[in-house]
Formats: sequence, structure tokens, C-alpha cells
Amino acid sequence: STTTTPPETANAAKITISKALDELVRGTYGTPPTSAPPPPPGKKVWIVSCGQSAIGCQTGAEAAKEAAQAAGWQAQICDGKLNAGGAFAQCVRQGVAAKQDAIITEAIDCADIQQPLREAKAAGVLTVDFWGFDCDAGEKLFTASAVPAEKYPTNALYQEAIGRARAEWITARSGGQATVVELVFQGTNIGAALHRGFVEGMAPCAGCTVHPVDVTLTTFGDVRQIIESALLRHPDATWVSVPLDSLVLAGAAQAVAGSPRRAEIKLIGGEGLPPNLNLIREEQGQSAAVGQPIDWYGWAAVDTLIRAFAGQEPVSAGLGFQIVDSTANLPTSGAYPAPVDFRAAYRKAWGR
Amino acid sequence: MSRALGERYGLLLLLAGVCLFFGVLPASAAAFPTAANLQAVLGNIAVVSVLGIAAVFPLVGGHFDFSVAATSLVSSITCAALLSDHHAPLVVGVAGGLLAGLVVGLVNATLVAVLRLNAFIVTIGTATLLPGVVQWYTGGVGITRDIAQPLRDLGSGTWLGLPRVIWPVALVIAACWFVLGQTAVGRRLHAVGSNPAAARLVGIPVTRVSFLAFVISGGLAGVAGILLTARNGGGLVTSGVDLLFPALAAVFLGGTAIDPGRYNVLGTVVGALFVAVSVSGLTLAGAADWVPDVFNGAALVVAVAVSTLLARRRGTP
Amino acid sequence: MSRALGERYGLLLLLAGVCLFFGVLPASAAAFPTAANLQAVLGNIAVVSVLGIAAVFPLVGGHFDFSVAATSLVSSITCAALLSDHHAPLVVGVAGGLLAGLVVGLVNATLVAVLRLNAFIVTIGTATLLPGVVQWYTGGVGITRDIAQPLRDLGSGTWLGLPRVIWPVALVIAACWFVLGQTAVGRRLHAVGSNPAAARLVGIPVTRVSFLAFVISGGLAGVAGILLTARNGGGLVTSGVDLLFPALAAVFLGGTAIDPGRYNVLGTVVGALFVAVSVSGLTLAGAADWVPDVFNGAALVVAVAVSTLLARRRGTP
Amino acid sequence: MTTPREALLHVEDVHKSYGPVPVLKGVHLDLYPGEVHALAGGNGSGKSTLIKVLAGIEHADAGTLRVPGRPTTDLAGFGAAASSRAGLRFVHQDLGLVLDMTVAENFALSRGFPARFGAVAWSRLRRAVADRLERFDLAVDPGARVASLRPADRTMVAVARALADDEPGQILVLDEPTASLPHHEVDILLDALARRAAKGQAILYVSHRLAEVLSLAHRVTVLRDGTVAESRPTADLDGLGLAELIAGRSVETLYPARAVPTEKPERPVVQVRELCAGPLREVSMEAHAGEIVGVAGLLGSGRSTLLRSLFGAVVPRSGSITVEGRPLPPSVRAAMRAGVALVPEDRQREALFGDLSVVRNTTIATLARHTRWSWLRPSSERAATRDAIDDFAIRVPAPAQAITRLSGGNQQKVVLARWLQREPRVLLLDEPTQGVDVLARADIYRRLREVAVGGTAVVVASSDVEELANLCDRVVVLRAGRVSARLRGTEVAIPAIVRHSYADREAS
Ligand SMILES: Nc1ncnc2c1ncn2[C@@H]1O[C@H](COP(=O)(O)OP(=O)(O)OP(=O)(O)O)[C@@H](O)[C@H]1O
Ligand SMILES: Nc1ncnc2c1ncn2[C@@H]1O[C@H](COP(=O)(O)OP(=O)(O)OP(=O)(O)O)[C@@H](O)[C@H]1O
Ligand SMILES: O[C@@H]1[C@@H](O)[C@H](O)OC[C@H]1O
Ligand SMILES: [Mg+2]
Ligand SMILES: [Mg+2]
Repeated sequence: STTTTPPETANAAKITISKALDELVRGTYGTPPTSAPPPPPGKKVWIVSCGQSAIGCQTGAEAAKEAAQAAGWQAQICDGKLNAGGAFAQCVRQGVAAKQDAIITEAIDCADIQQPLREAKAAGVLTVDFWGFDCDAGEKLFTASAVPAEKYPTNALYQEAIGRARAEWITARSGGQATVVELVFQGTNIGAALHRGFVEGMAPCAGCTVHPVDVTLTTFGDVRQIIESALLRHPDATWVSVPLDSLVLAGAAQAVAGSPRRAEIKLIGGEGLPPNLNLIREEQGQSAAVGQPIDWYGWAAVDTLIRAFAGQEPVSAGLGFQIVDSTANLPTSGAYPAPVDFRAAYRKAWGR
Repeated sequence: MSRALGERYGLLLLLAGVCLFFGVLPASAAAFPTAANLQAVLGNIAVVSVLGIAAVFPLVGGHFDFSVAATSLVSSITCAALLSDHHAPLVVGVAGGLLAGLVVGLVNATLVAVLRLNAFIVTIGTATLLPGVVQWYTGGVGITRDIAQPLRDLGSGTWLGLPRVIWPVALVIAACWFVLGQTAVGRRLHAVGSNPAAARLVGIPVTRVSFLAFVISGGLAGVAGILLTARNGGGLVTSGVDLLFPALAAVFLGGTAIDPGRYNVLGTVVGALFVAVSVSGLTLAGAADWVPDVFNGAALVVAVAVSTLLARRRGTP
Repeated sequence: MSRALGERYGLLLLLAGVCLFFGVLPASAAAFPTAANLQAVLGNIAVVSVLGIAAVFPLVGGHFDFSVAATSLVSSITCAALLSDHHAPLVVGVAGGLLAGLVVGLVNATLVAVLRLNAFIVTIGTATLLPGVVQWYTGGVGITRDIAQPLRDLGSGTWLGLPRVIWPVALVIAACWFVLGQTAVGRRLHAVGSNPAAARLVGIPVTRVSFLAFVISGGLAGVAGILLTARNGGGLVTSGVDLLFPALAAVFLGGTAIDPGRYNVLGTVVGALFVAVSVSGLTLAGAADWVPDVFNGAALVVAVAVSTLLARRRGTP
Repeated sequence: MTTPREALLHVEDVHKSYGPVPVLKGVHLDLYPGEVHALAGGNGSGKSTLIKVLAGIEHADAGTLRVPGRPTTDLAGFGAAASSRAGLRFVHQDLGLVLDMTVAENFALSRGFPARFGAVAWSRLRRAVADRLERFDLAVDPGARVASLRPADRTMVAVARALADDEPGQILVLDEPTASLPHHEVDILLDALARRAAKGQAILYVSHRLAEVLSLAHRVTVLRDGTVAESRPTADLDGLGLAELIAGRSVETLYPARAVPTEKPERPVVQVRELCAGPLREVSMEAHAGEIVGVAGLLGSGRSTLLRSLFGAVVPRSGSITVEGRPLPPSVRAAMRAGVALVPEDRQREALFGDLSVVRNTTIATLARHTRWSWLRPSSERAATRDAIDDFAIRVPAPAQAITRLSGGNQQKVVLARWLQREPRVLLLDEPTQGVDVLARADIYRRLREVAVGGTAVVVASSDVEELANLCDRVVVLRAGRVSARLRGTEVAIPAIVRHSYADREAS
């Protein structure tokens, strides 16, 4: 606090900051839809997980499967293996080959599966995306995409808001004085959206400096090195923003935990996955996360599909997020739970 | 004799067995034995088998090649970039992708055949370097815009009931089978791989033959890259390693069949098919996501064990 | 003589040059030559060098081993699972991790040394299979809870100004250097790798020696796995490939130094250091993210070219 | 003949099969102290296999072994350590040296590494080995890598290693140790062996050189098709008699009749002028159609370099080579096009494609003639191989099997057949009968003569002086890279060849 700010402005700022913090902790949740067309019986649904070895992907895919079964359908997961060897495309094609009625893809960019999506369309298989991105140019290739919330009609806007929340948490917790290392996940739509939001969220903070460093799919395994080097280059940086929890686990947390400045560095990560919450609980290099109900997102995808079968447009799922840190929203064990019983709500809406 | 047949066609028999199994298994019986699934499986082996064959050429000549997958990546991106960033006509894009593969092949060939550097190390070097180049050019972002429709159709369409992409692949297979197994050039490559010093003393231009093997390998990786672009509807940015291991697995599985104990073209195709059919069957049957890996790994070990032990009992080379 | 020295210590000299360069380069001069960076670099080579050394043993014995990285993964998960899921005491966790590595080593050893199957294929098989096993056990979820604090401190803490993890690694390096270079067993392994037929003729128990090499390799991969758990603060689920290539790169770079033309322990460590220092320097200097890959790939090719050409001029093979 | 002494080694009823093929069928053998015992037999008769069984490298299917003071051992479970304990020491056919390790290390690999605190005591090892080498008159640095030694030195290193300790009761087994040794070194070796035997050691000695066997050995055991055909003293045997024992039938002569000296054609087929290459200094020689020219000389005198130069495999520093009057560029392919063929010295390393079949090894130098429309025709390849097998009486289980499954002599015949199929104008052979049994050798000699008569110029480089003396029409003797003599007609005889090889040995 080497501040020259007059006391009354400082006070006002403090109030704004604590208000912002309150909002982040409270969250932005809405409610799931209360009505829906009845799920048509006997449908077979193919769920392409972004990668069963990634816990976030797994959570969403399992939830979608659970929801589809709740709708009275047969459902099966195909492992997208983080697209190793082109597994996304293979999974979609496999679903078409398996004569499924619909394919739900999770956290997959349309660009990676354009061809198979066209093939699915030609074969009359419906396709629904959640947590992913439709192709923006020209034709929309998915039959429908889950709508996260009224406030965030697309996944892009939802992710931007999450990126913004990360910036707001750092601003709030640092009292508007932060030097931040921001890890930017280049080359992916989700990384771009989170980064846009973060930049936007940081803009009002006059006392903050951000040093962005890049990571890509190919340098995913080098995250530790990347963060370590960034912390060495910027010895005054005490805040680290990481867009996704998988990147935290891949080495960002270890870089912080292994730093000689470990005690003063705070890292905020992604979605609030169980292993990351453990890191927060045990103070092992991560201090906070932006808790997101990925399982809810999976249910929303099935809700979207039910409406697609009925020829209806998707409706808002009511998704939101909350800050999770050692002082707030941290369950004693397990994953981050949404503060809404969305399962019951959906069952009721679907009449199941 | 029957043992020799068992050895030659063991993998093929196993493949038939796997097909039968998933064809009658209740969980997969509905979807597995369908034309659509056959199309999916064949479509999926296209890239892997061409990549595997690309690795077979240097292997037969006695050199390992780690770089085929990375090369195909470069070629795929080159093709996509020409079409998308430079709005080149389709032929130019395809030629560019092929050329990119050939250039990498030429570099490897020069380093290994002419300068006689250890192929292992050189190709691990190129396999490390090339994804960096792709990263540099693309900034990590795949190129999927404006890919010419005929190329996309090649990746997705069918012809005579089979995926369109399988036809050029069949051509590649036939040509490579012919060159490697039925011509003097192929025989000479085998001789060089077996004993380069002796090869020189029967008048085989060892450097030239090894050089050729790497250039062909690069060219085939280039073809694989183009097919990759067709299948993906663009050039995707990956590490390349995720394609290398399946391709090598096909080659090694294939080394236990058709011409057992020797890396060979048809064996590689059977190997790729075996993996693809098994994975498809397991997926359709709803096996847990860890099963395919374990199955493939075990299949590799079992295949090499059976064929080695059979060969040892018979005393074939 | 000076040429021979140039060959032996070329990579070391190059390493010194790289250090100097980044030490004075304005962009990196502030952060590169600091104790904190030294700690980071040393911490980062711990796992890679032990894994590299794990690959050196079979290589010296004439066999390739693709499975070291996957083995270390299994061992890391075993260690973490014992500590976390089963609340075992630290020693048990560590012993379990080591044991897991040894078991994989034993399996490889049996397949390759006893049944005399192609090591290449067998270890690609195990490298494919093991991640599936990990996936099965973990369901894809890394194990990071309740990892004993001393183990975490081993991964993150320092001792005498160096990362704590580097001390056991130094021990491993010294022991392996001793065994491979200075003991009868090590020399016999070299003989087996260089000429198995001759080794058999002079009464070396070839099977037993190769067996041992794979078991040692498994054990070392086990150690690497434990260090991985320490460094990661738990057992992470990855494909293992991301560890394999850097480890092999270190081995191959190292094969051009200290005992040129032969895979060796100290060379491997220098190779790992070279890569780590270069990457650290490049990153600190703010190089684009594709630069390290390109640099490493090129370094590998240049190193093997220089050392091969030097050796050829001197007339040693 | 009965001996009252107890046998140092008594081997009985040894059986061994590779897969379905029996190789040893009830072999027995007795070795007595002070005895040099020769083991003779055709290629593939099982000599090396018996020796490998004795060394514990291959396991017999059945059989027993007894040495004094120890219980009878079952050979089925007989390992290398047990063999060593029984006092058996070996020089194997392919020497058992690791080329890229040092001489000292190679000693230690079989004899054990001296250790200090678990570490190899390098200086102690080096001293002990230097000492040993000195006793064998070997000017070899213990720290030198074996790869850098000449073939003869390698053999001597292997011998010195096997003989390294002279405890009594030891049995020394040598499998064709002289195959790649020149005259002088053969003498040193045979001398050393005779002295050892005189001290009471027993020596089992395998050689295809009948003269050697007869002069050195007291007894000979002849194997034929894996059984003992005969075991008797050598005293009442001559070369022909021994050859008949090995063949199992009557043998008239080992060497074909020489060519009737005819009018030389005007121009030689090959002409070498003032050639300098490798160790060669201004070598001039020629070979005419129809004659067999021998190239003699000591180790390192340049015989192989001369042949390799003629084959375009060595780039000469100066001088000229012409074939049929046309200059020969230094390229193997050009030489082959000019009708030159070379059967190289080191079969394993320079001639055989170990993991290719017999067929493919046979046709590799004539692929063009089996090709039609770019296709290699397997039937044509098989036919050519069948012809070669019949023609040379090659013993081969199946032509599709790997060449490495053949015995050494049969491998050599395949290599020879490979080149003869090209109907060369000039046939160069470097140590053509190395490791080849007496009958096969006779076959090969007969074939070489036929080829010569058919109008080919044949050039044979050999360390076997007897072979040169009996086979060649003319002999060119090299000494230290220079031609020291050109022998023709009756001059072609062992004493002259030896004399010109050695003369001024000190001076050079
Ligand atoms: N590893 C093996 N597998 C199968 N057959 C073998 C093997 N080694 C040798 N043989 C066969 O066993 C027989 C005896 O071989 P061996 O080497 O003992 O003959 P040899 O008497 O030493 O002949 P040579 O004089 O040519 O050295 C041969 O027919 C050979 O082909
Ligand atoms: N380019 C060269 N310059 C000088 N010396 C050479 C060269 N090439 C080979 N030599 C030497 O020539 C000798 C070998 O000559 P070569 O092989 O022709 O002799 P050889 O009579 O066939 O003897 P060997 O019994 O070894 O086969 C070796 O001592 C080798 O070191
Ligand atoms: O050195 C060899 C390399 O050149 C080849 O490509 O693969 C096997 C290696 O041992
Ligand atoms: Mg023999
Ligand atoms: Mg010679």
C-alpha cells in the first residue's frame, strides 16, 4: 500500500471491492427451466467426452449420461481423449456409425469436428454441444447448443464472465494493488474467451499490472516451467491467474508450491474440480477457483436435446458460478456443489 | 506347413475372430456388423496405415523413423494453410502438402543416408522440431476455414459403399506392397537393412537406397497429412505423438503377420485394421474407457510372442 | 587429442556457452543467473534424468525401452494411491511406488530377456497398456489428497541451497555411473549389448544380464515415479509420452558426450541439463513458445552431427 | 589302441537337435593328458555344436561328461560355469570377442574382472593382460579396442585369453583357430599348443586343414552327420586317408589338375600397373583368361587391398587398373558391369545377409535377370537357387530358411554361387575356403578350375600356402605391399611361396 490515494476515495474503493467480493461469493445463479416437452421414448444418445482422463470432462460427460438415462434413453460415452490421434472426430463418426439418434459433444470446438458434424447431419443424427463452441463462420453445424443462462446466452459469454470473475477476485483480494501473471491458453476458443473476460475484468484496476504468458496444447506439459520462469522474470508478481483447473494440475500449482516466494503467491484456477479443491484445502499452490457446476451443464445439454427432438429452441439453463476459496464455498470434501438442486428441477420439468 | 500358415495369417485369423465376437456380442451386435460401422472403421485406418507404411520403408532399410507423425502434421498444416490462408487451388494445396512431406524426407535422408548420422537421434530431433515450426506458423490455432469442398468430401464421402478416402489409401498400399516386396529396389532395401557392408559389395548403392527410403517415407507422411486434412476438414495442431504410437503399433503388429519377422506393408494394414476393429467393437459394446488401451497393448505383446515362438520352432528367418 | 576432448566435452562446453549467453543477454540477465533459477532448473531435470538413466540400462544392453515413462506414471500413481486412498505411512507409499516399477521391469525382463521377444514391440505394448491400467484405477482422476508432507517437501523444498529432490537424484546418478562403468556387471552388460553372441560364447549369462538391465530400468522408473509424485504433490494422470520424449532426448544428446557414441549415465545428465537450461533461458528471455521445441530438436541433430563427424575424422567408429 | 591313463575328459552319448533336426546323434569322445586330439568332419557335421555343448552354451538333449575327481555330469543341464569349473577352456570358431571393447576387457569378460571395493581394478587388469600378451609375443596394447586389431591379432588375442592360466588338468578346446591366420602365426600357435601338450595338457582341436591336423594331432575323431565315424591315431593316416574318413567314401584327389600351359592370349583380362592403395606400393600384375592366379603374402601384406581395388571397392592413390583394356573406375558397380566379381574375405560381415533366406542371398547380385516388367519373379529366383544347390551340393534344409542356419562351408558355397551366376570375366576370391571342409574345398577347387577353363580369369588370395601351391597356375607374392616374387610353373610350390613371403622380414 504505497498509496497516494486520498482516504475517502480509498474508503469508497474498499467498499466497492468488498461488495464485489460479496457478489463473487454469492454467485450469479438462476434456475433451470420449469417446463419442457416430454422426452420422446427409446432414443439412443452418444456422448463424446472431451477426455475421460480429464476429470472436468469426465464429470460433464457422466452427468450428461445420467441425465439422458433420467430422460429414459440409452446413453453411451465415447472417450475423446483430449483429441489424441483425432479422437474427437473418430468418436463422432463412431456415433453416426452406431446409428444413434443424437450425439452430444462436450467442450469440443466445432472446428475440430466440422467434417464429422456434416456427416452426422447428412445421416439425420441430431448434434448438441455444451461447454464447447459452434463454428462462427457461415453455417452453424450443431443442431443446437446448450444455453448457459439468460445473462450468458452462449458459452463464449459464459466463459468471458468467468474470466472476468477471476480478475475481480484478484482485484478485490489484493485491494486493487496486484502484479499478476496471467496464463493465457492460446489456440482454443475457451482460452480466448476466458482471456477476453480477464482483460476486461482487470481494466478498471489502476493499481494492477498483468504479465500474460502463453500456453498451448503442445506446451501443455511445460506449464510448470512456464509459470516458474514467469515468476522469476517478475519477482514482484504475487498473483497467478490460470484459466483451467487442468492447467493448475499440470504444473502451475507445483510451480507456486516450489517457489521460494511460495508464502506470498496466490493462484486462482479454473472450475473447482475435486483435486483442485484439495489443493486449496491443503494450501498446495492454489488459493481459489471459480466454481462451476459442470454436471448441471451436462443436464442442460440433455434438456436442449429434448427440445431439439421436439423442434424447439434451447432455453436458459440458469447456470452461474461462485468464487471458491479457503474462506468461502469450500466444501469439506469432494467437488464444488451448485447451490441449486438442478437434477430434481429437470426431472420435474421433463415429467420423469 | 500349417504352422507356417498359422504364423502368416494368425493376426488375420484373430481379426476375423474379433469381428465375429463383436458381431454376435449382444451389446455390440446391432451396430457392429453394419455398413456404417465398416465405413467408420475403414475411414479411421486411412491415416494410420499410410503413416505406418511411411515408417516401414526406413525400418526395412535398417533405420528407425520417429518423425513420420510430425511430418504428416506439417504436411496437413501446409495443405490447409495454402487452401485457407493463401486461397490456393486444390491441386496446389495437395501438391504443397506432399512437397512438405518430401522436404522433411529429404532432410532426414541427407542427415541419415548421406551424413550417416544415427537415424534414431536425427528423427527424434526432427520430431521435436517440427511441431515447433507448426506452432510458430499457426500460433497454435488450427486452420479449418475455406478448405476446398472436394477435399472435405474425400474425408467424409463414400464411393461404391466405402469411405472415399480408402480408395487412394488402397492405391498407396498396393503401390508400396509392390515396390517393397516385388521389385528389385525393394529387395535391395531389404539387403541394405540386413547388412549394409555386404550390400555395398554386391553393387547396391547403399547411400542412394537409404536416401530413397527416407524420401519415400517423407512423401508417404505427406500423403497421410493430406488425408488428415481431408478427414479433419482442415489442419489441426497437435503434438503428432498421438499419431505416432498407433502407427508404430500397426507396423509392429504387422511385423508379426503376412511376412512374419519382417516389417511389411500388408501386415501393417492388417495391424491397423486389427486395432481399429477392436477399438470400434469395444466402444460399441460400451467397454470402459481404459479397456481399448489395455487391449491394444496386450494384443501387441501377445502377437509378437506368438509369432516369435512359432517362428522359432519352425526356423524361418 | 584435443579433438577427442572436443568430442567428449563438446556438449558440456556448449552448455557453458548457453549459460554464459543467457547470463549476459539483457532480456534474461536479471533472472537467469540467480539461485532461484538454478533451483528451478535442477528441480526440473530430476525426473527427466532419472527416467533417462532408466532407459540407458536396456539401451546399453542392446534393447530399446519405450515403457520407462509409462512405468513411472504407474509408480507415481501407486505411491499416491497408497498414501491417499489407503492412508499408508510414507515408507510404504515409497516402497509401493518402487515395487510397482520393479514389477513392470520384471514383466519386460521376462518378455524380452527370457522369451527373447523384440524389445521395441514389447515395450511399445507395455507403454500402451499401462496408461490404460492407470485410467482404470484412477478413473482418470489424479490423486493429490493427503500426500505426506515430507514427500511434498522433497518435491518443493530446498536443502543446502539446492532443491531437495536433487540429492536423491545425485545418489542415483552416482550409483548408476558406478554400476555401468566401473563394475563387472556393467561391463558385461556392455558386452551383451555390443555382441550378444560373443558374450554368450565367453560364458556371460546373457539372459540374466539382460533381465537385470530391465529390472534395474523398472526400478529406476519407479524412483522417477516417486519423484514425480513428490514434484507434483500427487499422482497425476497423463499419457506418459510427454515425459518419454524429453527423457530419450536427454539420453541421445548424452550419447554424444562424455563417452561419445555410447549411451552413458553422465552424458544423459548433461543432456537433460542442456535442455533444461536452454528452455529456461529461452523462456526467461521471452522467446515465443515454439522456440524451445525448435531449439531442442535442432540441438539434438547438431549434437549428433558434430560428435559423429568428429569421431569419424579421428577414426573411431 | 588302449591307454592305461585315466581320460582327462570322457564324453558319452551326446544327443542334440535344433528343432526337429538332429545334429549330434550319440557322440562320444575321450581326451587324455598330453594329447592333441583333432576333431574333424565335414561342414555341418556337428563339430561346433559339440564344442558349444561342452562349453555349456548349448544344452544337449542327452549325454554325460566326466572329468577326473568329479562325478559324472549330465550334459543336459551343463552350463558355462560348470564347464569352466571342469577345467575346459575355449577358443570358439567366431572367437567370442566384443569388438568395441578393449583387449583387457575382453580378457576379463571370460576370466573375471579383478575388483577392489566392488569396482573393477583397471590398472591391475591391464597389467595382468599386458603380461599375458607379452608371453604370446603379441605387440598389442591391452587398452586398444579389439575393433582396431587385424583379424590375425584378434585370433591370437582369443587364444591368449583361453590359455591365460596354465593350471594342470586343463583342457583347451580350439574351433578352427587357424582359419584366418597366416602361415607365420599358425606356426607360433601350433608351437604353443605342442608345448602345452608336452606339459600334460589335453587339447581338442578342430581344423579343416588336413596337413595341420596330421602334423599336430596325436589322435583324430571324425564326425560324420552327427555321429563318430572313426577315432584313431594319426600316425597311420595321410591326407587322402583322412579325407576319405571325413567323406565316408573314396577320394581320388583334393586338387584338380592344373591347366595345360597354352599360348597366352595377347592381352590379359585384368592388368594392374603401379598400383598404390592402402598398404600397396607400385604393384603390377595381370591375369589372363583361363588361368588361376594366386596372391600370397603375410598378414597385412596387402592381398585383400589388391582384390578390393580390382573390385572398385578401394580408391587407389595412384596407378591404373584395366579390365579388357578399359580403365576401371573405383566403383563396385562399374567393376561389376565390367564383369568383375569378388568373394570377400569376411563372410559374416561382408557377404551374408543374415536375416534373408538362402534364395535371396543367392540371387541378390543377379536381380535384373529375375525381373520382368519390374516384377521379381519368385519362381525364377527359386529355380536359380535350386540350380545352385544342385550344382554345388549345398546342404540346405529348405531354401526359404535363413542363410544363418547353414554351416559355414555351405554359406561359402552360396556366396560363390551368387557370383558365378553372373558368369564373371574376372573372379576374385579372398580366402575362399576359409572354414570350408575338405570335400567342399575340393568341390570349390574343381569349380574354380572349370570356371577358369571356361575363360574366366580367377584370382585367389589366400593365407593357406598349400592351397595356393596346389591350385594356382601362377602366384604373385606380396611383401609389405610390394610384389616380392612372381612364381610360375614348377616355381609354384610351398617353399618358394613361404620364402618370398618372409624374405627380409626383419628388414621390412
Ligand atoms: N542355431 C541353430 N539352429 C538350427 N540349426 C543349427 C544351429 N546351429 C547349427 N545348426 C545346424 O547344425 C548342424 C551342425 O552345425 P555345426 O556348426 O556344429 O557344424 P560344424 O561341424 O561345426 O561345421 P563347420 O565345419 O562348417 O563349422 C548344421 O547342419 C547346422 O546347420
Ligand atoms: N588406406 C590405407 N592406408 C594405409 N594402410 C592401410 C590402408 N588400408 C588398409 N591399410 C592397412 O593394410 C593392412 C591390411 O591390408 P590387407 O587387408 O590388404 O592385407 P592382407 O594381406 O589381406 O592381410 P589380412 O591377413 O589382414 O587380410 C592393414 O594393416 C591395414 O591397417
Ligand atoms: O543406430 C541405429 C540407427 O541408425 C537405426 O536407425 O536404428 C537402430 C539404431 O541402433
Ligand atoms: Mg564349426
Ligand atoms: Mg586379407
